[in-house]
Amino acid sequence: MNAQAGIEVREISYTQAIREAMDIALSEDERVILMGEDIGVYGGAFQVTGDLVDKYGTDRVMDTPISELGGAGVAVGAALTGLRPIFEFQFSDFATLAMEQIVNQAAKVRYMLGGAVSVPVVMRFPAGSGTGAAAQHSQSLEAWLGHVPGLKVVQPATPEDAKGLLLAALDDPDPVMIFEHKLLYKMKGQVPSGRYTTPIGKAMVRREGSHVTIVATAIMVHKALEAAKALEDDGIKAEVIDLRTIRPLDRDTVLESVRKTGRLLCVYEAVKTLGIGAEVSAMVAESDAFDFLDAPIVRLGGAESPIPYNPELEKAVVPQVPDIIEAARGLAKGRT
Amino acid sequence: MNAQAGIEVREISYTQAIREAMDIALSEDERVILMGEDIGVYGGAFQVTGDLVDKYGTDRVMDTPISELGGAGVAVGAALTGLRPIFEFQFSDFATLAMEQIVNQAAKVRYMLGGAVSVPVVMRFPAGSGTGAAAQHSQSLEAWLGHVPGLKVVQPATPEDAKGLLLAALDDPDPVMIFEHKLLYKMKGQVPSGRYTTPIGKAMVRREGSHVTIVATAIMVHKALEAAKALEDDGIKAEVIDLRTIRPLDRDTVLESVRKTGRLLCVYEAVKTLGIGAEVSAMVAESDAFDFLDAPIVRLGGAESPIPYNPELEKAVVPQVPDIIEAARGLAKGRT
Amino acid sequence: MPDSTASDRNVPYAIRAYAPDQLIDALRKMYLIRRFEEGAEDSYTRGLIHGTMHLSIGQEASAVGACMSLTDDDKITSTHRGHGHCVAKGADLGKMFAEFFGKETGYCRGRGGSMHIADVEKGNLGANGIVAGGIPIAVGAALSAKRLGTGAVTVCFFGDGANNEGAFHEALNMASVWKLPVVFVCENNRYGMSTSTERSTAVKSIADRAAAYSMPGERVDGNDFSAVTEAVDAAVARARNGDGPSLIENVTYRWRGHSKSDRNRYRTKEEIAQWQERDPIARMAAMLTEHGIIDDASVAAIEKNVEQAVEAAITFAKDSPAPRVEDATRDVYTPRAAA
Amino acid sequence: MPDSTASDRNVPYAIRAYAPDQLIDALRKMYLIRRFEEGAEDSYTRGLIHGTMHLSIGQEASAVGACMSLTDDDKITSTHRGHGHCVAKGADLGKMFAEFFGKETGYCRGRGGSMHIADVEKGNLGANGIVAGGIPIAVGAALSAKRLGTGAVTVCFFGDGANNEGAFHEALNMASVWKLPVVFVCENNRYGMSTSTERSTAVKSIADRAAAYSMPGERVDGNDFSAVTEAVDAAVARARNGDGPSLIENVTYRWRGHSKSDRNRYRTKEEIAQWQERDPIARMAAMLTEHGIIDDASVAAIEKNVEQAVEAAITFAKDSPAPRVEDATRDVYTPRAAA
Ligand SMILES: Cc1ncc(C[n+]2csc(CCOP(=O)(O)OP(=O)(O)O)c2C)c(N)n1
Ligand SMILES: Cc1ncc(C[n+]2csc(CCOP(=O)(O)OP(=O)(O)O)c2C)c(N)n1
Ligand SMILES: [Mg+2]
Ligand SMILES: [Mg+2]
Repeated sequence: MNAQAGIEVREISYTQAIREAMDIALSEDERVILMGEDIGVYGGAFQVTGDLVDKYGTDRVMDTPISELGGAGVAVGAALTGLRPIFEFQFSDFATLAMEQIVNQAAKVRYMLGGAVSVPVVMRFPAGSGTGAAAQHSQSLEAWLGHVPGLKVVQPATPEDAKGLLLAALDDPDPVMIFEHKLLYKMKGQVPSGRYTTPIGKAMVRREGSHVTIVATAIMVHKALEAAKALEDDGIKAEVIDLRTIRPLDRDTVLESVRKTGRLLCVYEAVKTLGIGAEVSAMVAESDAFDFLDAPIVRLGGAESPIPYNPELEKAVVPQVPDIIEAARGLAKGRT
Repeated sequence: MNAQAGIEVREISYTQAIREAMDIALSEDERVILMGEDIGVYGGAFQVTGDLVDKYGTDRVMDTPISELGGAGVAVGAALTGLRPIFEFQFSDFATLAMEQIVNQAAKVRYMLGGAVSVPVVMRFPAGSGTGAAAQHSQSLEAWLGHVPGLKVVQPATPEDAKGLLLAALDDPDPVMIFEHKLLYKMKGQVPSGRYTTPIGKAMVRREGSHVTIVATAIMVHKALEAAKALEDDGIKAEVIDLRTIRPLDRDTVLESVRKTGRLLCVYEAVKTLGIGAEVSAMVAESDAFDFLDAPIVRLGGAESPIPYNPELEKAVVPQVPDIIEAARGLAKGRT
Repeated sequence: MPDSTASDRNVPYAIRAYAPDQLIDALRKMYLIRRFEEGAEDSYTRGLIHGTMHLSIGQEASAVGACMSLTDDDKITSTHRGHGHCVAKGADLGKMFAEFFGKETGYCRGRGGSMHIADVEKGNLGANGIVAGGIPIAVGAALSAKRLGTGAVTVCFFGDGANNEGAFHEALNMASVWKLPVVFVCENNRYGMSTSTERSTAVKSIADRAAAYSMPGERVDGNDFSAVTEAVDAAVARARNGDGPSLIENVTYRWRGHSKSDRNRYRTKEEIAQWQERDPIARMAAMLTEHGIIDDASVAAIEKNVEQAVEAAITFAKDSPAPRVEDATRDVYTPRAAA
Repeated sequence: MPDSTASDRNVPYAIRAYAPDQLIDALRKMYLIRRFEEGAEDSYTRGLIHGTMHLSIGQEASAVGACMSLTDDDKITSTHRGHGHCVAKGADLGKMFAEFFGKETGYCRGRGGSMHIADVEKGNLGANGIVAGGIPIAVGAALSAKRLGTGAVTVCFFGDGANNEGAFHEALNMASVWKLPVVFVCENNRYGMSTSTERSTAVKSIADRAAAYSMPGERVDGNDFSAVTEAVDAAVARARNGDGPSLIENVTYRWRGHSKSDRNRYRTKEEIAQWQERDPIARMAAMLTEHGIIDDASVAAIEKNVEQAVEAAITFAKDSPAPRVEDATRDVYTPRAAA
């Protein structure tokens, strides 16, 4: 964190933290606009924009028609020509409609034009399961964007990072994609007032430990921390790393930890196959930290199925605290 | 391969093999239709459908308007209600426009409806770089679909498999996505006449070896085979596995090989980060084959950049034969 | 099928076109939808339902009217606000509630919930969680009907908000180019979530967009059962006759919020009250009474019967077993006989 | 800017609206486009150009006419068939050829090639490899102009095929709802690749689709420079005046195949020949001659000058250095001053 003097730290929610970041950006920079479906008087499907429209008006907090491809494209075109749009997808699942503009245009225009332009657009994606919204409103698709050069992709796990990464994204000249887990929106945490930025591309060790490294993203960071606490009763000291950015990956933080613990567990909600844990695992397995590995690299990811509606089934298809405890125990066997 | 009696084996191109598969399907099953942009009188952007429209008419070989989302959705709706559409994307890059229908609908409808329906749709995606078509016409996006439960995803590397996998896809009750590398279209190979299927979900050992396992996909299979030949001069025996299907992965074939060689090199053209090699690596690193690994798992994937237009640059951003040789040599050091 | 002998100008189309028992059944279905959704709302409040739901109370004439001339072989595609369409197409209320409650006996075995209810046997290809997601699928179903010569027609429901999605444009264009048997029914309830058509849609009447696809477009009072039926029946006949698609815009209103999280800040209480005065069910009941098809006592009997049906459905759903957690990943792929 | 004293009905709009040197420059640009593309074609045949290319020969009046009233602050978005737009907006031919040849001196430093040529300084935001990909981007540029109060107008070029993409629909709708300063110029050359508008587009005139977005729509002879200019100038003035978007359909024809892989099996030689008789350049030259703006000798001089310019551009491009392979992954992200 890179904060100003005279700050005050308060407990506010993840939602409030994001809104505060947008409020600061809107007040400081006339070029910043918000775009998205029902972000005005409705306040956003998850009440993230809240009352900002009352303060900044409908010219700067723009409700778009239900047109994700066109809307994202308008944001890209606006970013190319002087504005700094923050585009909200109502659910990250609807990014499926806008991949063209995100991937073929926003991510590539700078490169295709030999560096003649930048595309300073920020997109926000409420992601993940746990709200009973079933298969088309619960996906975790960040790995898709993590596969795309030209984009930066972050997954803030705390209110502090949600604010700091959004302000960092706005400072960034390139397109930044922010995945916000819906179950975090109501989570509270300590957040400094005023402007500060959380660096894009830096993971954070949320808990130190020496027996096993747990690399987690988004809501899984909290589940991993809970698991780590429980593991302590078994004498297992888990180090928990909050990846925070999935593109570009913070290799150093992960590798340093693995060199120390010799055991790696990756925990993420997205479908296990080709989710971010695959990349973290492969990155470690091809690094010099490989020689420090004392056990196979374990991944806990989402099940190979769409997200079901029934709440018990819904819980069953994503990693839960007991799963993490069990996996970490298995890994740390003989280590303590 | 699971072929009929009375077959004849001829040398035909990858393109001809695909066309032959479609011809067989169209002639055997009235429910089969082809859909896509310019697949009729034009014969397809890569001349894959060729003259099929002359034989089957425009009702069964349907030119669609330039409407990828709608077109894919029509194919999904048709598959749900009795037809067996084969939908051609003109370039796999345009799948970015249709992810909604592929991912939210085709992949999930069966699950969301508790098993009440199946979606027997086949989609074909000409993929990859090497044609000087620059960043928006050269992507390798198969990993995205490999991340999506409900889909099956194949990447045939030979004319024989191109035909066999397409016929298998048509026999399959679920949506099958076929990625065809553009540079393979003109490649010739031995192909049996008549109907046969190549199993979805089975990799193939293209060359046996004991020092290092090279797992490759699509055009990289041929580069890996070329590299393997060259490596033999150094006394390095490389085993080359053609993955063929990326969802579901054939774990057994890969693990068996790694248990034997103790060294793994993954070669793929897609962007390295979160490409299929990440999954193969992670799958091995979490398996019991981990204990057999004598060296880090190396991945050679595409550069972290869009595909450039300039032909020298274009070659530089995807793995080439010398890169594979070098990587395999590094891996096999001390092994021979 | 219009009865030509009774084609008195003063007699509404529906009265002329349908037999009394059909009309009474339609009224009953409208009540069923209303009570079903009230029951769902109540169950939600009691915590029996997980997730969210989108109620169509106030829009019953559109759902029931549009399905009047359809057979079980005809298809519909529906939306997130799809309970009405589902009931109109003949669904079983018990299976619907069971789905809401996430039970194994539900239409989707508890995997889909409110946003994915389908009833394939009755020709309902499903609600859809993606706005406009069902529109290309409907066109695909119409393509199947045409190629396979089944004679079936597809009615594609969607909202005013959906008409600004690219999928709407692409699908209507293809349906017209290929002359497919599909009827596009836009339920214009004035808002896509909080955004009014004035603020989202650059055309006064959505039906006017039909001209961009050279298909007939008609805007009707979507709370007038007879008007809906008249327009949709003609479009269905046209489709069945091989003359291609049509677009019908049913102007209607949802009485409830968009979903359970709506604070109703984008519209006034007065506006809601005005529309409640145009209650499609009361109007239908009045029309049938006026034309001597039914009397007040029978209306009361229907209401009572419907209430019992809803109660029985809720009981069935409550008593049904939940899916087994071990089966969470079943039905991702279709099982196949061993090769 | 129309000169009202000369508003004789028999004098074409362009002659009334523009000074002789502007008209002569326009004619020169049309020749430049033609010779540029012939030069590109020739270079392709000689193996100097990698990949594919899409030639706009036959469509020069549309490109040049549509840019007549634009300044360097105004923006355009272009398409895969974008060389003409690029030249019309004032690009340097040497940098264009250098891009074709994949050189470091090219507009995209050899990274983009024909399908991505842009000239940001002159307001050309770029060709686009994705059909209709530029349409929402143009609307975004118009949004910037409106919010930032720059007074700039964006002209958005696209083909007839693009008008069936969802992006077209979504973008035009938003442009109209928000009254943005953008002019949509559809270059209807009758085919999207091999598919004729009759087989792909469910409306006779694409301009008629403007009604679906409550914006003016006009179909003009796209090979008539003056007709194009008259329609687009009015639309640009309207946009600049804050009155919102318009859709202009320039009916034209591409003489060459869709791209280098086209076997021309979907249209007849006769059709091509007929259109070649309506050569927009010959018609422009004739118009200027007829109105005494230019004589045959000057036309010949322009042609000669253009040929020399194209040759010089090719030479510049050939002699330019290739990018360094080590730089292949540069410019993916924007460099930033160390924190
Ligand atoms: C592609 C997509 N975008 C946004 C949403 C979120 N959403 C669900 S319903 C809805 C409003 C739809 O409005 P309309 O089509 O008019 O239907 P109504 O709800 O009024 O029946 C929105 C924005 C969605 N489900 N899918
Ligand atoms: C989204 C997308 N779909 C398909 C293509 C392949 N493609 C390139 S140009 C073209 C035809 C475009 O037709 P039109 O818009 O009429 O432009 P024209 O080529 O006639 O100038 C097609 C199908 C593409 N580049 N992008
Ligand atoms: Mg609505
Ligand atoms: Mg065209």
